[in-house]
Amino acid sequence: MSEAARGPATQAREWTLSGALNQALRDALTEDPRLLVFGEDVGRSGGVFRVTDGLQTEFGPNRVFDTPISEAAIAGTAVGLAFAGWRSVIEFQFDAFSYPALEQVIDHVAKMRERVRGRVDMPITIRIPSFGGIRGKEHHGESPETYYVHTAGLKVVVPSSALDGYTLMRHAIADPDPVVILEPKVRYWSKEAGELEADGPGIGVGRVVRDGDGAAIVTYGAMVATCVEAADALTADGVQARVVDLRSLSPLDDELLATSARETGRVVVVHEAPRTLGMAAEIAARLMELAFDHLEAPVGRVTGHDVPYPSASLEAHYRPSVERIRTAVLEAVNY
Amino acid sequence: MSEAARGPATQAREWTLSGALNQALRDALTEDPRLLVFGEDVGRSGGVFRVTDGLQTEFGPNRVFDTPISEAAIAGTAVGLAFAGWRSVIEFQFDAFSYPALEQVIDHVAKMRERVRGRVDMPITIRIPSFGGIRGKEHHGESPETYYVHTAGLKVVVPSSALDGYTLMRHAIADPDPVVILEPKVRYWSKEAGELEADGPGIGVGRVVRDGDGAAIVTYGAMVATCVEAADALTADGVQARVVDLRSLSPLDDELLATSARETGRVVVVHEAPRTLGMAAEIAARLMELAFDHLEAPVGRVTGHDVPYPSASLEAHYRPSVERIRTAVLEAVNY
Amino acid sequence: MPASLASGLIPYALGVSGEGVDVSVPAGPLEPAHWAGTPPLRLVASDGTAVGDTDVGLAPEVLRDLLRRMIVARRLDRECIALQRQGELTVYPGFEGQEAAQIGSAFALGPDDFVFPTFRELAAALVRGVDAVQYLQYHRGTWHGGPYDPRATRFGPISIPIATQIPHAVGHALGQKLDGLDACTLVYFGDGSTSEGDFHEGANMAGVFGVPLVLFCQNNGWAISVPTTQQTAGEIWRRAEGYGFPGVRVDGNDVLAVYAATRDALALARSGGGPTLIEALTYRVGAHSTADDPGRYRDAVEVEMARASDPIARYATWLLASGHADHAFVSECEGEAEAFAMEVRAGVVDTEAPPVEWMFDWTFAAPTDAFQRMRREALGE
Amino acid sequence: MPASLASGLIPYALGVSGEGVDVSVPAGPLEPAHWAGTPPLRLVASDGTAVGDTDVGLAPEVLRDLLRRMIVARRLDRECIALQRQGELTVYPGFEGQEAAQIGSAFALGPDDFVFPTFRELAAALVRGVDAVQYLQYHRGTWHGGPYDPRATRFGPISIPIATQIPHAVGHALGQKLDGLDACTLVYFGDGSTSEGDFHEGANMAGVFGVPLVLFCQNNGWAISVPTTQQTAGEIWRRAEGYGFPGVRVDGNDVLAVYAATRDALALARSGGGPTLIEALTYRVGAHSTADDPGRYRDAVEVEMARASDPIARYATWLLASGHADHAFVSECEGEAEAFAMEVRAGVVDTEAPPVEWMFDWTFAAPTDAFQRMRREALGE
Ligand SMILES: Cc1ncc(C[n+]2csc(CCOP(=O)(O)OP(=O)(O)O)c2C)c(N)n1
Ligand SMILES: Cc1ncc(C[n+]2csc(CCOP(=O)(O)OP(=O)(O)O)c2C)c(N)n1
Ligand SMILES: [Mg+2]
Ligand SMILES: [Mg+2]
Repeated sequence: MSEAARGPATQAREWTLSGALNQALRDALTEDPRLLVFGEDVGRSGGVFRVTDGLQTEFGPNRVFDTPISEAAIAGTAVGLAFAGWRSVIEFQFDAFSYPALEQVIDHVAKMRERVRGRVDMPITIRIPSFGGIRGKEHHGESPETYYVHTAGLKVVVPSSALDGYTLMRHAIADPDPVVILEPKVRYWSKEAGELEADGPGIGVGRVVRDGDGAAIVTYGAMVATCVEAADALTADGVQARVVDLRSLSPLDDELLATSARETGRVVVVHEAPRTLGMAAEIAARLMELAFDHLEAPVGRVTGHDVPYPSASLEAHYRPSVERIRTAVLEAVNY
Repeated sequence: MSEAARGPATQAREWTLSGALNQALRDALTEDPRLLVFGEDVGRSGGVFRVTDGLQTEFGPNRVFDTPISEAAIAGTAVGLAFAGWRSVIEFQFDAFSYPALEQVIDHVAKMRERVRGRVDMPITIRIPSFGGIRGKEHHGESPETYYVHTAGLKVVVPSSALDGYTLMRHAIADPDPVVILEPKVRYWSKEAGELEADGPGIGVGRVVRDGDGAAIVTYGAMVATCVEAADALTADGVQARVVDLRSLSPLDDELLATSARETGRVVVVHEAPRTLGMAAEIAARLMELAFDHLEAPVGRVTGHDVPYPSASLEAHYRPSVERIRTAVLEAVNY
Repeated sequence: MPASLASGLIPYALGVSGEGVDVSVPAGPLEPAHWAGTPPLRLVASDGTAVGDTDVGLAPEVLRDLLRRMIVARRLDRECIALQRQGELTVYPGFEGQEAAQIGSAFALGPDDFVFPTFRELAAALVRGVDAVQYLQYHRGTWHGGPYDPRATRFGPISIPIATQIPHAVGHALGQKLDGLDACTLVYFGDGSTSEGDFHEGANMAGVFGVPLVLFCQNNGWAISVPTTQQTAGEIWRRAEGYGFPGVRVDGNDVLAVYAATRDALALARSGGGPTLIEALTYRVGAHSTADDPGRYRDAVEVEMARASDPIARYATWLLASGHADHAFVSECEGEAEAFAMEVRAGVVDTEAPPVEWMFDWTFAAPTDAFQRMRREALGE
Repeated sequence: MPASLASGLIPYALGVSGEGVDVSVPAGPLEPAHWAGTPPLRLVASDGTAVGDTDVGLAPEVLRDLLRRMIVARRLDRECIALQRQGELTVYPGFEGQEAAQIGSAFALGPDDFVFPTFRELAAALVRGVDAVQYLQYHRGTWHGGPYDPRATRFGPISIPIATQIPHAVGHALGQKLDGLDACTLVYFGDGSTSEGDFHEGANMAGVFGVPLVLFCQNNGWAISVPTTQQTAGEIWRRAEGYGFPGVRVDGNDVLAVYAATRDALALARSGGGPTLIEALTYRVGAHSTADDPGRYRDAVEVEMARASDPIARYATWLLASGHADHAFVSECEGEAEAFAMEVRAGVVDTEAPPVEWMFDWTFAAPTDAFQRMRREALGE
């Protein structure tokens, strides 16, 4: 029995991120008979991370099915299905395995609606288990967000917790436009108790997960928990740091960013992706535009390095650590 | 007779960008017998933009050759050739037609040397006629630089003029690492008189193409000429604007950026790529890090919009214009 | 392509021209024998004589209509080239020589069937009822993809990145199958397109899902400057076998053969028999596009031969000989073609640039507040 | 895959197990007849009896060496799974059942030939002389790709993104051809890999350039949870025809047949005959990797049948019957395998994490000043 089948969606209970995403797919498949779920190993086996567990049995092999190992064709098929009036959730098995589909995603998923002047919507949700920290093989720990966020015509979201995973997945599927959802694989088994909400905060809306006015740490995905830890540690330094979970990378929540900068004057952005043209660059540039006169220190960037994501033995030195975050916040505070 | 064949490389004469790049390839092919040039239509026809004109005749079809329409395999073949000790210059015919090769470029061209701990270098030059302004068909006017600059393991250069095209191409080919060279197609036929220099300023070094201390306009490629025009126009507003031609997008010339910010206090970055996570984001973030206390105004961004690159009839409204640049500089100056 | 690497291959598309290769150029038309490999299905020879069962089940007025459409399409194609020369269109990719391949195949489609084209299927678009002026707004630089309604015309937007429309067609056909419709999808692509990964992934997936799809390849001998013999060492129709569905090679300049092959493939698809790959051997008589100069890479003799195997002349000869049409009908068609070309020209020339706001109006069905802010700022509102 | 979409296909890899499909499970070993389509080349049957000309030109000591290598490889594979369970390796992809396919093919290579592997070719790596401990540092998470020297071992780095190593092999073979070398390239990939665009683009380009390449597909019935019948509706070896070069289907659990087929393909390549595609029918007896639970998607009976068709038992039976080896030799091999496994274990367990600086040391051959600054900053220097 699949984890999610244990209780109705609305009942408060403990959810893993994987289970909550599974429940989101199940609820969406139930509500919309024209929704399909497909990709590599999502059908019979239920997905490498069990996110599609039990769905093929429940909704049948016409609604939830495996494909050949053909990422470009998976994305392209979703585009064609949209022309035929079907809504799709597709999976790329790991971050780097979304790259073979980049041409289809950039050229078509993102641009088709504009090309046909809105005659055909592209209600396609692209699921990508992403980011590092699982002691993975090469190409299993990458942070692909820049490729997607820079591509006009896409929306990009990243849940950091189980309950929010449910909410963001429901929004992504309901959205008439293509939405890339980057699922932090290192958090798949992290638990959170509470009620699943399909109409919680939507795409484009960030949230404050820890309040504070000494500095703002802006982040997303798996790094949210790490940043909360860093914020906790910073109390020992006398700094009350706010932690902002962006949730949505495209579009960004400019109001929340601006407010945080204005109220704290010191902002540090944290992500695993390489620094150059990572999300922190965009956020720093925006904060200059939105809150230049309020910034008391340069926007700090605690990020992966500008080298290929390393093997398991070195990944702890690549991903931002509590210590690196703490140091950066203190630098900003003491600037 | 090909244009370049008209005179020896070192003799001062007038060069188009296309001709200078052609001469760079010719000189490199002459100097290094293990250099190959291949791609779609680069052989017999000499390239859509004549950049490889005459090379197959001169160096034979084993050194300069056409491939099937298989961008991923073109990039992958270059990787394999590197294992066999060959150096390659490959062409993707237009910006967007580099996307089908992104998996090979991100996963292998950029990472292979690190993977094999330096036992095999990847001396691969990736030529991509890029950017808009030619009233092109869809997918013929894109600015792909973010995809490459964000990818650790690549170097990325953009010439803005014929002579510098020669220099940068020679550096790119001579480099033992993979270098992406984005050729501004709208400037292919722009002329410049002077001597071709193989060992002019290298990768990582920018240059000031117009001096001034009222503001710094930072740009690259086709936009350099537009920015110089804007700087000229700004004299009427009493502003002496410096124009920085980055030349190298990865790595960036941090010293030049920092100096320009320190000396002018007001920086505007100009590019055709969509704004979000375009080069201006990275430059703004860096300038905060490098020269926070010298910035008198937020770093301005004059860029393409966050929508798909439009058709010919609208591209003038998409690409930064002299007027938009002028306005942004004045905003920075009057901040 | 390195001669030394191409050992065993005829170095040019049709084995006709070619440096370093001593080919005695046969006089007369381009014949199937000039293509390497398997002879294609052919009903009418280059000289217009029947060489197979020409009774493909079409009534005389429909047979006439085929000719009419070919004549009209060619005239429009030539007008487009003129329009480009006059600066009224941006780069234009002509289809002269490929009228039979496009019209014969599109003609076999039912009203509910759906087409995914490349950038060279104006003739097929006309058969589907796409408005020519709207279609040409793409080439005028007014709107990417062409502003016609793909849902209403059942003709997808113009697709530029080679072979990427093939997976779209697979998805569409899968949708038709899931809906239990009696409708099929047909996707056009060229010889060069068969070298792309997207061709392969799409074709293979179509086979696995058994979708109602016709993969229609116009092998026109060239992909810009690269001849088919340097695009692949195999025969394109034979790829089908590796995907587990039928492949057919047809003379693409024989409109009846093209029609028959497409009709059969559609019938198979409709009956649940899955995809078919059709390779239609035709010839790109003109340049790749108005920006291209084929003099740099191919011998004019090839083109002369292709002209001598012209699909329109061939079919007209057969039609006249068969008694289904007379010379007056041909003149009538030419008159209609002329009038149509002028009408389209007027429409094209009249087309104005869209308002700037349109750059932002269709990116998203549900634009976010952030997007709307960006839009306002960009428009200086 | 939707049953309704898979019409005409046997729903499981071998047509053996499968929900909703009434298959009477044949007792006994997995036989070629269980695979859909063309029977493979086979010299030794599952029970070890000769069914073809087993004289493949190998001396008795070499024939014995084949068995020895298979026994050693299997033992090491099992040790690796144990090492993973004990936390000494990260996820490990076993190759049990595929020893003949890997060792038979690698054995046919000459010293100057070059191999591009996937992530499952440890047995082939051992044949090429790759140091097992160095190889396993990849799976220990010490270094991506494996820290062995690909130039010295003539064995490329472990490649993860499916099928991407195929174009590398094409390029390498092209380099060999341009250098006029008497050497070939062999590239390994799985059944699932044949669905990727990179397989197709690489294979087609190999055909066009006529390079000395062997495309060696280990069709082990499964790509993680997807059986080969849902990966393609065709037969993999038949793809070759569409690329204009030979395709061969061989029993991948018959080491002599694999050796002979690979040897012939290499000879063809060496003589300028271009590429060959070999499809070796084998079976992934274990899980996709230590992270996978095949109980979720395949019937245990299939695995039992595959075990009854085991490549090592089969070859040992034949070798003993042929008189080229005796039971003592087999015991000797088992002893050697045990000792080797222990030695490798010790080496693996001893491997330490590399110093942090190494993260920056090989990204560029010519690191720029900017890169060096970044490095110093990152290392807190
Ligand atoms: C992915 C991609 N690569 C390259 C191009 C440039 N290009 C445009 S048309 C063309 C040749 C296409 O040949 P073919 O498929 O035979 O069609 P034809 O032009 O003959 O109709 C090429 C290479 C492109 N449009 N897309
Ligand atoms: C581009 C890409 N997509 C997906 C994956 C995830 N993946 C790893 S192994 C595998 C199955 C490979 O099947 P096959 O080629 O048959 O090789 P086998 O595992 O059977 O040896 C998949 C889908 C990947 N590594 N690369
Ligand atoms: Mg063609
Ligand atoms: Mg397999």
